[in-house]
Amino acid sequence: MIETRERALLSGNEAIARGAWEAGVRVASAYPGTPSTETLQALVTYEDVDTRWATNEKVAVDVALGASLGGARALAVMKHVGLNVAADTFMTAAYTGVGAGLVIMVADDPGMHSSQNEQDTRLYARMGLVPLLEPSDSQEAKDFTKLGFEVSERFDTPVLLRSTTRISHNRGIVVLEDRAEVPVGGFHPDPSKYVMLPAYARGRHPVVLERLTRLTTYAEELVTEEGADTRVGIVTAGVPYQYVKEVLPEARILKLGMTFPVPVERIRSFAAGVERLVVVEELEPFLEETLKAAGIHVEGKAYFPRTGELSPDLVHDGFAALGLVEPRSSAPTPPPTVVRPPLLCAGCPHTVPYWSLKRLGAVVTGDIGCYTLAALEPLATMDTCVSMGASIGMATGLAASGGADKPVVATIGDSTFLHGGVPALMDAVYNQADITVVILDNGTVAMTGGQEHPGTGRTLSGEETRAVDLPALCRAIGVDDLHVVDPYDVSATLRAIEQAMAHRGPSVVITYRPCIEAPVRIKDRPFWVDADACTACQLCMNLGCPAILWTSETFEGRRKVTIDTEMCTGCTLCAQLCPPRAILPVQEVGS
Amino acid sequence: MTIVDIRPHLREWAMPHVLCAGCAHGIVGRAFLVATDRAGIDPDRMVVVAGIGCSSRLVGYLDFCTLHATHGRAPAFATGVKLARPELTVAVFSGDGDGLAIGGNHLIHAARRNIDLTVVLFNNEIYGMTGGQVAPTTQRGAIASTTPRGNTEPAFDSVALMIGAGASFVARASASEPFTLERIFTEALTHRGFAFVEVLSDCPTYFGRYNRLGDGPEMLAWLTRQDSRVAEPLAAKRVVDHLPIPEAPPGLDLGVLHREERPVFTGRRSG
Amino acid sequence: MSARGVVLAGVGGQGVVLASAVLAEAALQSGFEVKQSEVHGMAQRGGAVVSHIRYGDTVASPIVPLATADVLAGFEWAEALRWLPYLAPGGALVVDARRIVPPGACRDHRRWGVPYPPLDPTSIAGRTGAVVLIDATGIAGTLGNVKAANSVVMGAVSRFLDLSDAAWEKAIARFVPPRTVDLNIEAFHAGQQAETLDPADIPELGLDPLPERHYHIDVNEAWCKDCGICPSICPEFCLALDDAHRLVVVDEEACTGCRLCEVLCPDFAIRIVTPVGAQGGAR
Amino acid sequence: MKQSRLIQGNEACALGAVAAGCRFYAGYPITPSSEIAEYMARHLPEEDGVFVQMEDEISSLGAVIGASFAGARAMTATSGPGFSLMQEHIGYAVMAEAPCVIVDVMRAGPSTGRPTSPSQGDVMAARWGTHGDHPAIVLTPASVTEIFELTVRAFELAETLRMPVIVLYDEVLGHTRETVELPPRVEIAGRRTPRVAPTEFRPKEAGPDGVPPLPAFGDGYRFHVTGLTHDERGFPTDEAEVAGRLIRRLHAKVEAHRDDIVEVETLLCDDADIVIFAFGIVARAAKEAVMVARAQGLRVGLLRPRTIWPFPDREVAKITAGASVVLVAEMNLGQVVREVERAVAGNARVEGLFRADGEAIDPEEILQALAPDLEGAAR
Amino acid sequence: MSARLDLRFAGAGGQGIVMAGRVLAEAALRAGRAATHSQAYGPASRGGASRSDVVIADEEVVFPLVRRPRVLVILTAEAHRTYGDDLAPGGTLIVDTEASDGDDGLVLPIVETAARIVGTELASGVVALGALSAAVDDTDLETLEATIADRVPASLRAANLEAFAAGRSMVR
Repeated sequence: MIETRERALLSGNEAIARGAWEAGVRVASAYPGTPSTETLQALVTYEDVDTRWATNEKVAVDVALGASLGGARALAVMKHVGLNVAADTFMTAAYTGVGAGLVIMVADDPGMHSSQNEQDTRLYARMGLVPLLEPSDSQEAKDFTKLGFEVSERFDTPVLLRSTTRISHNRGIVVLEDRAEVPVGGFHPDPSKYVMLPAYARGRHPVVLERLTRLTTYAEELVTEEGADTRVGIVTAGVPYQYVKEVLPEARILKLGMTFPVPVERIRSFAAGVERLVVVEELEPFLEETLKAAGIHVEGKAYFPRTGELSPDLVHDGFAALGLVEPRSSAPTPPPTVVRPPLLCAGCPHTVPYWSLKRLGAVVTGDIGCYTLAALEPLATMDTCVSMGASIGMATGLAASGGADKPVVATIGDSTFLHGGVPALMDAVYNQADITVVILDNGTVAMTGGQEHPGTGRTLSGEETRAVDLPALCRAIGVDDLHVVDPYDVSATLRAIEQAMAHRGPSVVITYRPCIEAPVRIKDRPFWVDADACTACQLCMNLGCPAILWTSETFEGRRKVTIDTEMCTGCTLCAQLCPPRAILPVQEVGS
Repeated sequence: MTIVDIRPHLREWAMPHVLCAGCAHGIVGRAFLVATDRAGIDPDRMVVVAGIGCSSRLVGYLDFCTLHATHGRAPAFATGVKLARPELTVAVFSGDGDGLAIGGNHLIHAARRNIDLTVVLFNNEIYGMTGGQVAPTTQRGAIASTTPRGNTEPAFDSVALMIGAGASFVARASASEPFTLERIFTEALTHRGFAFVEVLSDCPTYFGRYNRLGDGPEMLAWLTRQDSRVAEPLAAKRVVDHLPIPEAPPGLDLGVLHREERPVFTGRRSG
Repeated sequence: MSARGVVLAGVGGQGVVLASAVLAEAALQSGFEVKQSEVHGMAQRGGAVVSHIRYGDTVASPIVPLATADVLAGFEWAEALRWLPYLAPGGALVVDARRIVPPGACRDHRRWGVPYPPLDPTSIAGRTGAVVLIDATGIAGTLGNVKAANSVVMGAVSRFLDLSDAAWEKAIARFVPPRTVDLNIEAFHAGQQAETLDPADIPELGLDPLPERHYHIDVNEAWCKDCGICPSICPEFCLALDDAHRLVVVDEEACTGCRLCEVLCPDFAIRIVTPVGAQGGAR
Repeated sequence: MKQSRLIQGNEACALGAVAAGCRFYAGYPITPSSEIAEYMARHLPEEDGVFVQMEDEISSLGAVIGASFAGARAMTATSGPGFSLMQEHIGYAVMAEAPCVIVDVMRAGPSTGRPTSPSQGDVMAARWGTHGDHPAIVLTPASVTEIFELTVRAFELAETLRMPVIVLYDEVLGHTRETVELPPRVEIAGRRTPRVAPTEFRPKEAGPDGVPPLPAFGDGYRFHVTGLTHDERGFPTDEAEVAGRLIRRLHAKVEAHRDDIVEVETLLCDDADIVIFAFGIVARAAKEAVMVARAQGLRVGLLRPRTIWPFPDREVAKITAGASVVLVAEMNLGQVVREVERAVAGNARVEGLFRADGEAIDPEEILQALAPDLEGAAR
Repeated sequence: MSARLDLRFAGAGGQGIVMAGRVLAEAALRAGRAATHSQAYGPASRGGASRSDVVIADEEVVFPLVRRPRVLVILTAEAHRTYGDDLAPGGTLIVDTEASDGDDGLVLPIVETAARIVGTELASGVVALGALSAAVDDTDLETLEATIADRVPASLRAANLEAFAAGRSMVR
């Protein structure tokens, strides 16, 4: 029984890492992305796994596929939109099949807690004809990971392991087991399988389809059935299963472990044993449509939202609408409270570049990272944010359109630039786009919590490595107008960006300051506000610094500010802006 | 604090003034006018003496008795005015070259005498009126029309100079902090004795252009950047890393840096 | 035992995630099934952070269903209000009297203001059982580190949960930084003992909206040299340079009368005029 | 009541200044003028005036100009090297129309030269030392008494014409003590103040005499003073027409008052065949020479300008009309002689007696210089 | 043209010759005559040879400088070398004993007498004045004495008058 084994509270991501390790994984590659990031960070703490950050998700899948062909069990990890980047390799990896087991873990983000869309990875499974496993809690996250490697090898296919935010970031109890030692099988060249020339590829497609048939049958083995109440049968998977159990503990439930291929016939027989068949699934009506296409009468999205994350309450509401439960007592309305949008951190080095752009006036294409928050008040400077690296190409297009009435500036973080921005910058130089690219180099992948990347000089395991020299890279690409500035230097940043914007043709400004959170937390001598000197102009408030707070004191009918010295990192930005010089280093108290 | 409308203190018929767009000298002049008002000075009894240079041209627009004197000699003219008519409030506007190069002698001796003057020294690190030549306050390495390869001489620290010379009120402020300027000018004008206020100002036309420091807005921010309260924390947090960050200039201490009560020279027995 | 639900709510940086990990661990140590759920990423950047913990003999949903939480722990007043619907009727509200006002709140500016709710427990009367309003931040500060306020809150939370002190202490020791274990355990016990404050003793923030005032930005175009300083400094972006690089007043309504443009105009060209009869000193 | 005293030339200068109402002195020590400063330092405070020893001669005249605009009658005194330094501010005082008196006690130059020896080498520096086209008024006393008188006169001219006036004498006169009779007080005309209200006041608008009224700083007229070329409002201008108008007026106001400004003294010139032209200490030697010559029955006269600038050219022409020889004796290598030649315009032969070794020309030398011509001068 | 008397005191700084010249000129003034006084300035007055010249005339001194003094008082050897040849033909020479070079004039212990009576060489000029007043008809004894009395500090008045008398008595 479980008492005899070690138990631990693990998040879904930690459990997946544990599962991969127990499965004897040898190579793991990932690009950080919420909510998937912690998986590799957990995995690197285990021995005997070559765990590495990739430049981007496609590279991660390339690396994992290569490792797999070399006979080592391999894992690639990414968030849902990362699979878009990796899709090229992913789609064809379905044809090549694998050497040793290859699991691609993809974390979806229903509700978009930290994402730009809420695409449903199950649709990729169907398009790629690749099996997809879907755990419903931490224990299953570990178990399904291990299962994924077995399925991969057994069916010679990559396997998608789909998590969601609520799995990845939910801690649950997991029973820990030992690592299975799986020897490296070695690379066995097989051009007809691994070289996807059209002639060879044509030969692989039927193999894939045949494999799918076998997988469909196999998927039936991965269902669990419970409950005795036959008035309704519920088909579900993943975290919605937990909500169903919460609301209807006694209901008859068919929980799928593999949601692609869908074990349609198993469901058909399940449907036969219940009065009504209901599918509870997050996001797309994936199972529902598959079942309907198979002629099975099923209800689903008519009662459960297609957008956002499900919850026990929404599931309850759906069941209530279906007449299965009493409606909830009218949901209590929250008392009015303050809106609290996220902000760039106190001392964030991204602040001034955006502050400058707002001052200078520009059409700003943004990118994916902390700095996307610059789209919100008070910086409110970003005009677009679409996908990793899109800022530069979009800027090029915007400039080419002739429709921008102000200079076009792309802003992109260091990691995002290396992830997807470099080809676009090459394009901008190649086509001599009249744009300015501001590379916000904070020396880390900050948004996801401070990971290393090829520009930081360190690997995931903390070893020193060659760092990409961004200025040299830009020069090599052909950027002639290149500025490197300290974004804590307001004037230098302002004028570098202005000068770059004034340059005709492509120009690059690299702003460099380490993130205040990583690799080390920066907490220098804080500043304070001399209330007697403060004239309440509130100019500092335009930085959006969370350490700058309002006070009840006023000056000429405006509110003065104060600084939370605990939060203040001593970056000096507000002090640089303050016209009455009311913001001073704390040492000057009383002097 | 009362809001002071400075337009009544301007010779509106002479406006607009001759200074370049974005030159911070006007900000200083405005703060000075506010200070004269706050200090309760009767404009009929206010005399502002100036030397030669951009900053000195400013006095022509101030509706006081204004004496646009010769290059560097404003402290001497002011000494004459003040000694001849002690009930007048006398101030001097001087540039860095005006006050510290050609007029250095007059400045130190006025300070030594502790005559009741307020000297405002506009430091824009360059000779603006003559077209951007190196000044005694130009930082080492800076480009000027006469230091095309960078200035090899060290710059004057006028505050240390003035304290050494005996000024009884010595302050340094920046054109980027107008409210501080108003306060310091008010204190300087009401101080009995020689009051010296160095104001870090800027010259976008020459110094800014030669040294790629931008126009008026950028140079105002650059001025702020010189403040030791900003410069030193920034220098302290400099991290060794893979990207070359331009060396930060050393910071300058700002504020009222010296104040003492000393006998005031009046040239009279009753002094 | 049916699953117990606790919702912890605060602001990014307050240690909500850490506190929820401690609670989950304490429940684990006590032999319960535990699920604890939080959201990472962008939301943590000074935004609202919430964590759900459920434990019991069996736990299905990792999310606490609405109106079922046994305890709602607010690390800050406004966040406590935000998640109040999760509290079961009769559930306990533990809340630090600390108020973290986001910059967007109480902004004088016309475009960015959402008021911060008054700290008034009577405004939620009847929606909770016990209300434990404590000065967790103050207590932690007295102990030497305000960051331990989360442990103080958890100490107060522990009064309403059936977990042993030993389990709590073990959990704290596991998650907090090693140097701060003793401090956090001390803070935890201080939280258990913390007195409920009388709201009347908590000073008002004084952040109610100020009276609206309107200003005229008087630009003397003959004097202005379009240097660009005022547009670069105006906190409200009332001024701008147009395509011809001429200064224009683009949003006089937004002017707060701070006069930065006036005092930083090198050309004496700008004057902020308060219309006669308006508050704040006409001229 | 006049009282005979034995006083030094420099002291007489100071006494004249105080008597003329000078209440501000700024200077820098330099031989052979320093006694003026010393005397002023002792006595100005007694008159509620101000003495200040400045850091150099430049600032000395700067302070004097400042004091002048503050309403004080103000002066400075110096010698050659200091006079060179003052040239900047002499020009300023001309341009800004600052009433002030500058005393130059000439010593042997150029440069540091012989500080304790006399010369008359600054006569052109007093006229043209400062740059630009400017008028000049320079007075040349020849005795201790006249130092007093012309210092007083200098103040009157400076105040009424709003310009710097230079008193030019040499080391010998400065240091010689002579028996003088000085009036206890003198009354002089002062500067004219505006009659219009401050709002109507245009600081550089002159009436027919070309001299604008001048209020003192602090008297309710807020006006601008500049050394830049300016308009009638006193404000800098780049308009050629306005600039020309200003410069011409600065000259014209002196020209308009020329006959009042220019003073010459003659001794026995009416019938003179030889007229000696000399000023300052040389005129004293010349006078003795004339007396010696006349005692021998020779028709020799002396023409002595008390005003050297504007140059008394009309007076020279008229007085020398009957002479055949004009001997110009000066303690330099020939500065005024050319002015005399210009004035005489070929109607007489102009000879020069020059000495530039730091020694005063004495009567013997003059008589020797005259010797070749004395025959013709015999009755 | 009035008759004029040119006199010169030649000596070193610190011997009181400038004062002697001024006293002499002032005394002439008191006596209703005209006088001028001039002196050597600069380095010469601070050691080396110095001079103090007086011209006395009945009505007006036209040329105020002394070229060939009719009376020459020499107090130092250095002054002797510098000014010894200036004496006008037939003039009166008064030389201090120590400075004498075998001169024809009056050789008197002027400096020694000053030091003895007043205690300082500064009074040498006063002693010389005494000698001069006795040797030259042209000077007015009473005004000279009165002028000395006015010129010197009260505390030294008696001693100076005694020195003056000693100078006179040397010549008589």
